[in-house]
Amino acid sequence: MNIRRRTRSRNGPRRRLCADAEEVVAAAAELGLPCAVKSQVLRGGRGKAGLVRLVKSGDEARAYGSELLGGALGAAHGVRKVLVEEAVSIDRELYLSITVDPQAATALILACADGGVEIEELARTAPEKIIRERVDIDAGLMPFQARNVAHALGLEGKLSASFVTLLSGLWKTFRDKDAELVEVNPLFVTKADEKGERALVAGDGKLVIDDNSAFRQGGAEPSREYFDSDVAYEAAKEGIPYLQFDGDISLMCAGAGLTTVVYDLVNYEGGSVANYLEFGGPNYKKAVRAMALCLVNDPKVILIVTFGTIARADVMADGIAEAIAALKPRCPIVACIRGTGEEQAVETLKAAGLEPLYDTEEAVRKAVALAKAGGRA
Amino acid sequence: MNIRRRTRSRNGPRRRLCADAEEVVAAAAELGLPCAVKSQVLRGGRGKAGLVRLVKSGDEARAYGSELLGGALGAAHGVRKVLVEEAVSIDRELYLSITVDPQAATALILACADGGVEIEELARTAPEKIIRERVDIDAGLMPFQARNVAHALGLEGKLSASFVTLLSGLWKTFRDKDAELVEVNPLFVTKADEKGERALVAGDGKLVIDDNSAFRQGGAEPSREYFDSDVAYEAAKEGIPYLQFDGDISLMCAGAGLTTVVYDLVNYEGGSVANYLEFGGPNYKKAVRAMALCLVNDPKVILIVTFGTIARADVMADGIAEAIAALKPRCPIVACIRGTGEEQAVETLKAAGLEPLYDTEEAVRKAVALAKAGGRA
Amino acid sequence: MSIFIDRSDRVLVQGITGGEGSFWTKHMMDLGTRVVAGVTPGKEGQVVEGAPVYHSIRRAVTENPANAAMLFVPPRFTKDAVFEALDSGIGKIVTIADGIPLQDAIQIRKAALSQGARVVGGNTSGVISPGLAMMGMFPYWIDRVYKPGRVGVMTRSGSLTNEVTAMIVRAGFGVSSLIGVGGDPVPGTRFAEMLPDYQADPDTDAVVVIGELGGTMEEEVAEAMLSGSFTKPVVAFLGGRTAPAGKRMGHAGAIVSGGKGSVKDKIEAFEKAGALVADRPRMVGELLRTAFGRTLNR
Amino acid sequence: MSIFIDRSDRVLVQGITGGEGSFWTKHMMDLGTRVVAGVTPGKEGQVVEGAPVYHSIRRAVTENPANAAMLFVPPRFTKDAVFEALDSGIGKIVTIADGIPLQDAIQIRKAALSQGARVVGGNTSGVISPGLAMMGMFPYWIDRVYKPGRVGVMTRSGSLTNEVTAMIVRAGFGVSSLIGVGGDPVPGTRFAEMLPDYQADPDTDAVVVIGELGGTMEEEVAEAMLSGSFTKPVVAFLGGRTAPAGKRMGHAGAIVSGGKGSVKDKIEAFEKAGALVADRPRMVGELLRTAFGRTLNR
Repeated sequence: MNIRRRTRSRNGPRRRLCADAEEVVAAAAELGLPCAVKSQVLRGGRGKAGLVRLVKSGDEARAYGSELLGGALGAAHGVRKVLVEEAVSIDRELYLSITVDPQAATALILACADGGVEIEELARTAPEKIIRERVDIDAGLMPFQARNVAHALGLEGKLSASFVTLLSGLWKTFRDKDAELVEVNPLFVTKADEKGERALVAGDGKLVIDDNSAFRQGGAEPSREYFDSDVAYEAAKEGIPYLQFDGDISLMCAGAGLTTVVYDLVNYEGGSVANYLEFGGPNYKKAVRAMALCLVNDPKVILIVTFGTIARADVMADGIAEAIAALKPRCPIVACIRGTGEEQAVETLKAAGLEPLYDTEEAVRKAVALAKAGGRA
Repeated sequence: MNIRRRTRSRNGPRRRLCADAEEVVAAAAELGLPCAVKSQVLRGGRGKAGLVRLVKSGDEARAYGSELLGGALGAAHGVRKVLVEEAVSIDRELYLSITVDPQAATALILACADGGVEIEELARTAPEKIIRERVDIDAGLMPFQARNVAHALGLEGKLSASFVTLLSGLWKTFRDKDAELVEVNPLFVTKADEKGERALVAGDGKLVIDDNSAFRQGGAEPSREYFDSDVAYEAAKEGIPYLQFDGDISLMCAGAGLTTVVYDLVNYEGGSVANYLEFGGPNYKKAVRAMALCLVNDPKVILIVTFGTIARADVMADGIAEAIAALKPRCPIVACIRGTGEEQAVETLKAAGLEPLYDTEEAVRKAVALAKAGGRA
Repeated sequence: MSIFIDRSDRVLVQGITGGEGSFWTKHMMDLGTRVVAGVTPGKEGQVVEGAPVYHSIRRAVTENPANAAMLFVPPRFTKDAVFEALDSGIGKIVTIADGIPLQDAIQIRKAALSQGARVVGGNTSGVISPGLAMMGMFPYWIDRVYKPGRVGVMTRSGSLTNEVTAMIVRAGFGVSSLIGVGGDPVPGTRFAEMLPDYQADPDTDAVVVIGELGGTMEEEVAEAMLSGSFTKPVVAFLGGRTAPAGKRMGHAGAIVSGGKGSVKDKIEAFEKAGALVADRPRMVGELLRTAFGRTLNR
Repeated sequence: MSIFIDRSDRVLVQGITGGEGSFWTKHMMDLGTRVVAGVTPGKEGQVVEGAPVYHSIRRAVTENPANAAMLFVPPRFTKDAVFEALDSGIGKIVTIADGIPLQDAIQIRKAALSQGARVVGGNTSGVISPGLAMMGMFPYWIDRVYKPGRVGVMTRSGSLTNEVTAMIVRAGFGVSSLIGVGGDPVPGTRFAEMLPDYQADPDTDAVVVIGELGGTMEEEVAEAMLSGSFTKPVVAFLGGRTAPAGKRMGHAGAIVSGGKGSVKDKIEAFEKAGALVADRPRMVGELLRTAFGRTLNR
């Protein structure tokens, strides 16, 4: 599970959360015009999708608010609330994040004087522009390191001091929340005000919390809004890794690496995947639930591939037989179950009416052929 | 400043703070008899001084409470409150503290299965009994280290788990409070109760906070009760290192090492010190205040020795001249002021009626001779 | 010779009294591993598969010197267990734990690096030198999949490794030493850090790298080849070539982040360094034949 | 040759724009020290005593490579300043700050040890090799107190050091190199860690140790003498012999704690190791005469 939360930063502009167009109009009046209207959806690239806009009048606020809250645009992207923010007069946009350097075994600050762009894109197009500062996870962020980043970003004087405060706060969040990523992008530098002062304003933020830390972070139940579909949400609640696609073949495999490779092989063979699903690991007895999550997609074929050690083949086969009996899937099932107890597994699968295979690539080819034939054996 | 606070531990017995004998009787009745009555004074060795006692009846509680709160015993030791604690049935007493290992640059846990004794004494009499566990200050105390100490103390099962919790809490205090020392001594292991359970009970605790951390610990003003005398308290409030003795010669020196050596030399020469006082460091312009703190002791001689670099000799001499003019001390002053600007200093001291010396040992001998002569030059 | 573990290593098992710990301890012993003691706090005095159990490593090693530790310890206690092993000077540590908090993993790797120790895992099946010794969770049906031979294997996966090694064996080869570095974003040991051992091992003629999208471990192997510090033939098999961008598919470590870790980049790096890259598991065996020119000892 | 600092060292001054920083920078330069740049965040572009000022060490060293850093930085910022110097690979650091938090001092020493760097201080006047170079706060009236010569000095004190070195000079000797390790309970560098340098220094014939109650630094010198790793004559002078038990007299580090650090113990250790122990400052000069048998070059 990969929870991304939009942060509210102390450095952020004044803002109001609104649920309908009239609230948007009222907020715009309160915060002053022009102001920014931002859809609250968990996806990147909101600007490009037309989900963020600067509105300049009350009428415009009402019109755009209606489009997003109740209108077609909002409905298409699942917008339920929008944030109205005071517009800031922007001089520059910066990028800033804290993540992990696995090789050096440190935390890593990434920053760039060209903000607003995705860091992935930046790493491809202009890697030399990325400022990197390693931080020892035990000793923590030192003020001099924050100053070094500020200087590299061209921030001086009071802006440098503000940046040190901001980055120190991000560091505390990174450690306290067991984050994988803390990101502020864009980080705005405002134009000088009447007193000649500039300020840093967090334009948007992202916090990715390490799922593995749930036991000490009081890991909340995942919320529906973080998922693309009901079935993905259901799978997450059960701890079953699941991704939904719009193809024909439901994967029901064990082992993260093997499932990924089966996904590749289906694509190589010209097939298409309805869903990625792992029922290995601690979930390997959950075959009934796993198959139910596949059937939601009404696949043409279910493709089962395992080669397990701890996830025993015979136990998996028992589960699959049980699932077939309980769910009576109409589509064909291709099964290739190997590993501990595989002799017994073969007997079980045969008894359940399947023709067990022993070779992954053969199983994939068969599944693709079946899917192309419309899911009839 | 060396603040020692008595801790209230979650592992402590039930307790009530009382200000008069009747409150002691009521608390004893509530907590059950026998119970312990402990004077709240900031000193070690309370047991030996008769300031802690187990009382077995209401009458005994009233009698002992009266002795401490209002009576002669309490008055002699400045007792203003007593703590009444439920008596615990004790099987063993342990020693436990966290301090610093300067050489290894780590924190250091010290523990001993023979508690109740001072660690200094233990280090002399039975160093092999002291359990030591170094803790990296950045990575922090690991549970396995706490378990290692528990095992070495002979604590098993639930007691070991309780000990890990206790020590983890002490570690957090050590770090969060910038402590020089966190100590629980004695740490009681109770006898098994009716269910066969034993518990750890903190008998007494000590927390020494690093003065240098005051800027981030919100360093409170020192409280009068931590000091032996009003003058020591006054000196501490001004940040002037000061110790009061009952001899004849007031030291008014600059430099911690040099002042200590002058103290030694006075003793070698058969003299006695009225007070140790450093007005070097950042206080070197405070000669008037320093001399006033000396005069409180009505010394037979004031002995001034400095050999300063930053603490300039000429500035010191100016201060002393000013102090003499302001305070008009009746006792003789022996001055040996060297270092930066010493030529000018000599002139100033002569103008103030002093005979400046250049040799520390000569100055000490002169001061001792003057003191023996009754403080008349 | 073998990589990481052989019959001379004296292994402690942390978490030996648990179901997983005792089950796999027996397997390890049956496969030749010298397990000298077990550690579970609070269980001192028990005996598991003949191995005495102690409260702590410090007490265990007093009576049973050890140089390796195998952890069957839940993820949340893994950092403590690794640090306990390091504290007693144990230099070879394997942890199978799946779900070690990311920031704990950083601290584990940092501590191991600073002490010159090697921590393998978490989220791995462990390490095995077939026919000699094993630390981890490799079962008895070893012949078809972990037949002894002269091909070294390094992998981020579990089940996929069974799939690929089965193909190595089907192609007529066998495995010298296999190191499962695990599927986490911050593994204790990285592929490239094992290369000097494989380079020096007279019993390894070639190395198969089973990688996947995410991270830069595969690129680091390619760098070692380019720099000339690793000179044996390398066959690479990479999962996630068709994985959708921005989704975490598979292991926690299998995600493109910060613009790094696409399979495309990894293939380019490997090919530039002269490694053979397999598209499918079966191709690994075929490429090994190519690499050896069918001439070397299998 | 000199210990720690000579004219070839390239010194940065952190906190150079402050009153103390600029005042002593001039003294250091006048006494031969090569100050290449200064650092004060926010003050880049200024020039102090001819030295260019930068926002950060990283920016300073880009244009002015340096191997030593002199800190005139308040105690609360000292840890950050030391770590900044270490981060740029600076291996010789002196901090005069009086009042560094104890737990910061532990982190400073730990970081320095792990990087093989040397941090001298805090709570010291610094280091000086009279006639060559100086890092710290030693003034011009040097002739009477810091006359060049062949006696090494290590000290925990400031004013007391002036007192003792004046006696060394009065006895006809001079100072080769003086290291003020400082009066804190956790100094960055301990006496014994400087001994190999004094042992190797052809310009040092004997070492005077100016110690006091508290800690075990003096005992560690005695241990080095007993082990044979330090063989030059040692004269020790110790303050606090008559200090009352349980009171903190003098420096923060000058307290008996955990049963360690009494002057009595230190004298015993020194005498056992063959050092000469002075009761009074004047005796230091006399004992040096004894140690040299009046024969060596003064």
